[in-house]
Amino acid sequence: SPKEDIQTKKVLATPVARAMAKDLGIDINTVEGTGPNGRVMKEDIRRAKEEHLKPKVKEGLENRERPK
Amino acid sequence: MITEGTRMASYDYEVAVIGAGPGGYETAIKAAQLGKKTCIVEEKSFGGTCLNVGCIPTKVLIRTANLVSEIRAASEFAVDGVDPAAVSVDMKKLQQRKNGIVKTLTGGVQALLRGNHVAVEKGRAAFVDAHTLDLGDRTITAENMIVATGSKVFMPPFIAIEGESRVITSDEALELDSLPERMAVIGGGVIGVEFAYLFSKLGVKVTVLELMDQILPMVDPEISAMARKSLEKGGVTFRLGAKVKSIRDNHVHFELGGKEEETAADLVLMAVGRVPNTEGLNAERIGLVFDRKAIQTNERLQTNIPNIYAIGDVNGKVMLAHTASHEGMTALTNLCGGYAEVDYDKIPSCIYITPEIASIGLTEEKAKERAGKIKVGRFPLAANGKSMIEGSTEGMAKVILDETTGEILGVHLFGSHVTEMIGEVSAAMAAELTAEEVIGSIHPHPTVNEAVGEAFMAAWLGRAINNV
Amino acid sequence: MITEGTRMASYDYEVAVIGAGPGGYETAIKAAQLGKKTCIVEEKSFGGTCLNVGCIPTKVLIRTANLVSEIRAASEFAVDGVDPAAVSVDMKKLQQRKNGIVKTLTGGVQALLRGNHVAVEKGRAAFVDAHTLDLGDRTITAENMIVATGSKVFMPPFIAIEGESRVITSDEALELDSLPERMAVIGGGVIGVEFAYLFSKLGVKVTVLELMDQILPMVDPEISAMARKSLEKGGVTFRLGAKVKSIRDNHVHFELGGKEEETAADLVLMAVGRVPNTEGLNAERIGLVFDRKAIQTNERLQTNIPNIYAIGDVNGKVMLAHTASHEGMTALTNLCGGYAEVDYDKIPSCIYITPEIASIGLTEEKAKERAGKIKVGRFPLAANGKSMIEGSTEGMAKVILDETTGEILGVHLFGSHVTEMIGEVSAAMAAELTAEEVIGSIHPHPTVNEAVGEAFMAAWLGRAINNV
Ligand SMILES: Cc1cc2nc3c(=O)[nH]c(=O)nc-3n(C[C@H](O)[C@H](O)[C@H](O)COP(=O)(O)OP(=O)(O)OC[C@H]3O[C@@H](n4cnc5c(N)ncnc54)[C@H](O)[C@@H]3O)c2cc1C
Ligand SMILES: Cc1cc2nc3c(=O)[nH]c(=O)nc-3n(C[C@H](O)[C@H](O)[C@H](O)COP(=O)(O)OP(=O)(O)OC[C@H]3O[C@@H](n4cnc5c(N)ncnc54)[C@H](O)[C@@H]3O)c2cc1C
Repeated sequence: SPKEDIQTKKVLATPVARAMAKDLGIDINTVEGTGPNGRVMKEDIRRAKEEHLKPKVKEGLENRERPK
Repeated sequence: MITEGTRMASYDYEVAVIGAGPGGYETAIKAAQLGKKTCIVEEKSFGGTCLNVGCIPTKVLIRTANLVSEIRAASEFAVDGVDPAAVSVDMKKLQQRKNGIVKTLTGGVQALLRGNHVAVEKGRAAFVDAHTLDLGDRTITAENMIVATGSKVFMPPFIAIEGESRVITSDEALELDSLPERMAVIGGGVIGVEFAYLFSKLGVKVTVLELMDQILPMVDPEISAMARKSLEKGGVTFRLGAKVKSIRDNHVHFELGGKEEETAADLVLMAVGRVPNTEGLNAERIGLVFDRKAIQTNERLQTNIPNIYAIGDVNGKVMLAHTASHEGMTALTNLCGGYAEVDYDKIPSCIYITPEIASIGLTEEKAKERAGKIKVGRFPLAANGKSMIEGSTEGMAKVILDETTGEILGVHLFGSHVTEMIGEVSAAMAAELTAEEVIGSIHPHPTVNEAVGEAFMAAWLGRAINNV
Repeated sequence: MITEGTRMASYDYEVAVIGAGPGGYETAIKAAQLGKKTCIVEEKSFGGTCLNVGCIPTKVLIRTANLVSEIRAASEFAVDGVDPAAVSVDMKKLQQRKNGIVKTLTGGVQALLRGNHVAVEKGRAAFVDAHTLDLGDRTITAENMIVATGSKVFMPPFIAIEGESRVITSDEALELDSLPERMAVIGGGVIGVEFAYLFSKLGVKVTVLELMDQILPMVDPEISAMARKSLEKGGVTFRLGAKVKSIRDNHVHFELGGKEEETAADLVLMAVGRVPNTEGLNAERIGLVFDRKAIQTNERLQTNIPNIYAIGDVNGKVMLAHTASHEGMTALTNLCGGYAEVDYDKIPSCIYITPEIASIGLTEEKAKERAGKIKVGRFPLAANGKSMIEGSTEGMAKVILDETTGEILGVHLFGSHVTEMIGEVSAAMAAELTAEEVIGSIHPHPTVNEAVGEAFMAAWLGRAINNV
């Protein structure tokens, strides 16, 4: 699954996402990216943080793929 | 079950775009490039406000105004043989130049539509239902609709116009082939300020009346104050906090600080704003939800009727040509089954006075509200070699960052060429680069653009290199 | 064991920078900002080649040449009252303007050094050993050395200068306070071409003699050919493939296609290149390894002697002011225990003719060699609204991408303002953005910068929006 790929490869992420993940203490490797080529974006970190706080809510992440 | 194929076949088009302004025509072209059977409906001129009575014609006139200033300053640059007092503008010829460029560009739009196999449906569109448009003599149907009907000048009903006054809008201001002596501009937004700059450079005595205590509200107040001072030096009078009551017999009457005042003007330019244009569109009747005069959409540009999108000025969000096109691309992504949103904090905004203003993201105050802790850096153009060379050391680059992550929250530029430079910041913000990446990249020498790099250093590292 | 403290204490400085050109002075300031006890040694003028006889003075003269062109074209923009034939340049006054700006900037450099607590050591430095410099009347010691001694004009020994000929270099060309009738420029690189442009605009009949069959070798040939044609239209004569043999009695003698030819010239500008300057530095004697005339370094800017770095023109890599500064920052990172390399494919390069040229990364041919499969996109400025408004529709944006990943391999721009626009591409390349991100970001309207976005679309998606 894409999730496993993400965890084994060096994660693609924007610099802002990386800086935020570091600041919030989130392991960026566990965050699913919705940017181009699966890049982890700021919004993904923000959502991961919310999910972290409210672990049950996970609304339709997989539909957030960006088309070509 | 209805298959995609059969559903499709029942409509004339997969995508119908209503309005051929920069939002509509670019979106229609893109839709066709993406393989959608597309039509565009336009009742008047191709290119919409932007090409006919907006971005393009204003900048043609401003181009000449800038040249006049440059010529008048020639001796500062060791150029002889120019008599500054003799320099003047042939307004009729300028109108010809403007009309020529507009004609070339609007002709170009039609050629582009044809070249991309977009069906052009001339006429005024009115909704019959969510899939059907009445064009007067015929109807057309489409699976998806993109409303891009733009905006029109707002004429405030609370300002009484009486007696013998000549009151015009930007539309007429662009057509002037002779100049008044004194002009009043009501409204200190982008359009008002650009015209104030233009006409003052052409020799008109201009007074700008603005209700708020600041001109150019989308720009960081520090920069807009600099711009105001610069325009004042150029001869424009600003009356801030002025509440215009009436225009009567070539005088504008207003209230300022509790007192009644007036200013004489042979010509009054009404530039208090624009309103979304849905005239005759029948949009309410098919149930489209409005937000005041604007067709309401979500960040995906979808209206409350799922197959109808609204982009550009008509949705009332950010009234800029490139916003309209960008919203169109976003709408298409969503319409094609993808997911995209517009981030309205990442839209550059340019003001074509001299020096130019280019701005993106939040003002310092808004950034503080939003992010809590911020870092701010400034670099004055007086410390920039290229600005010195150009004789344009007024202005600065101001950068606002998130203190923790270095995320770029806002950049505000005032100087030569800055409208051509803000693309760097726009790309950096779109790709979520931080200050580190911008600082690590190379700004060539000698450029005004170096000031952007320096302002990022000033913000992020606390110190620029070329400024103590 | 020697602790950091004691080792430190045995030197006068932690960092000694030799040469106060743009490489040296910016690096010294940054070193001091990083908390290093820093000195800078300069034997002549602060600001080096760049401020005194390079980037800055050339662009001051070009600023005036551009203004002259603009003024002469005034009637195209509906400006009356200018007699194109009467317009001329007061060369003495222009020299004064140039000298004034140079003085302000070089004074500024000294103030910046002081303000950042960099110790200024006037004098010519010669290495005694890896930690010691002889300054003539005294010696100083430093833990780390950064050599930034720049370059000087190359006078080719194979060109014989005989009889009554006036042969000058760029140094003297910048001092001219009267103009020759006919000028020959030997060398069609950036410096030669900028001077050819400058003097032809000032009314001199200029002939450029270039050995290769292309001018401006760092620029994509498609763009440099456009630039050549544009200069030819402006009156410059190019003789490509010309092997200059001698300069004799106001004639330049050269061989072209097997034939001997000559061209008359009252003044000959020698612009065949520059060589690294290590005169009197005693660099060989302490064992520094050279690559021809350049001090050899690795990508971290370290010489073969680990505490000595060499940045800027003296290492012979890319002779540009911003390269020198960027190499300085890189050297400092390494010197402070970090790791940094310069990626020489991501350095923008600007040429200040009109229209301007700005270029970064690989030419199409080199990109094909390097990446195998590439995608190329072009957008002509004739299709760009702002260029039309400015009356500058010559030129284009050319984008070269990796076909598989969309990595940006090269971007070459020819048009108005492009030197201020290449910063976007520079930041994008430094941050390893792909075409997708550049296309997804917003370029404001109306700008020449929009053409960059369009060229990216043309390359990556196969089609631009505003060009069929
Ligand atoms: C003086 C001035 C200067 C400006 N300068 C700039 C600038 O420098 N930069 C910038 O970004 N923006 C500028 N703008 C704003 C810019 O022009 C608008 O944001 C832009 O034109 C909006 O594009 P649009 O496609 O939404 O609508 P519009 O350009 O307004 O186009 C709408 C089109 O829809 C057509 N239409 C409307 N209703 C119907 C219907 N029912 N059926 C068929 N056709 C219909 C209209 O005829 C029109 O052609 C300026 C505006 C003005 C007035
Ligand atoms: C005509 C011309 C136009 C140019 N235009 C541009 C342009 O537009 N953009 C651009 O990027 N580049 C341009 N360049 C190139 C640019 O000037 C150089 O790349 C840049 O100056 C190199 O900087 P540097 O710090 O390596 O050396 P330099 O600027 O050459 O400075 C070296 C300094 O070291 C001093 N020095 C040398 N030896 C010693 C010693 N032993 N002891 C003490 N001091 C010493 C010298 O006096 C000098 O001040 C131009 C060059 C020329 C000639």
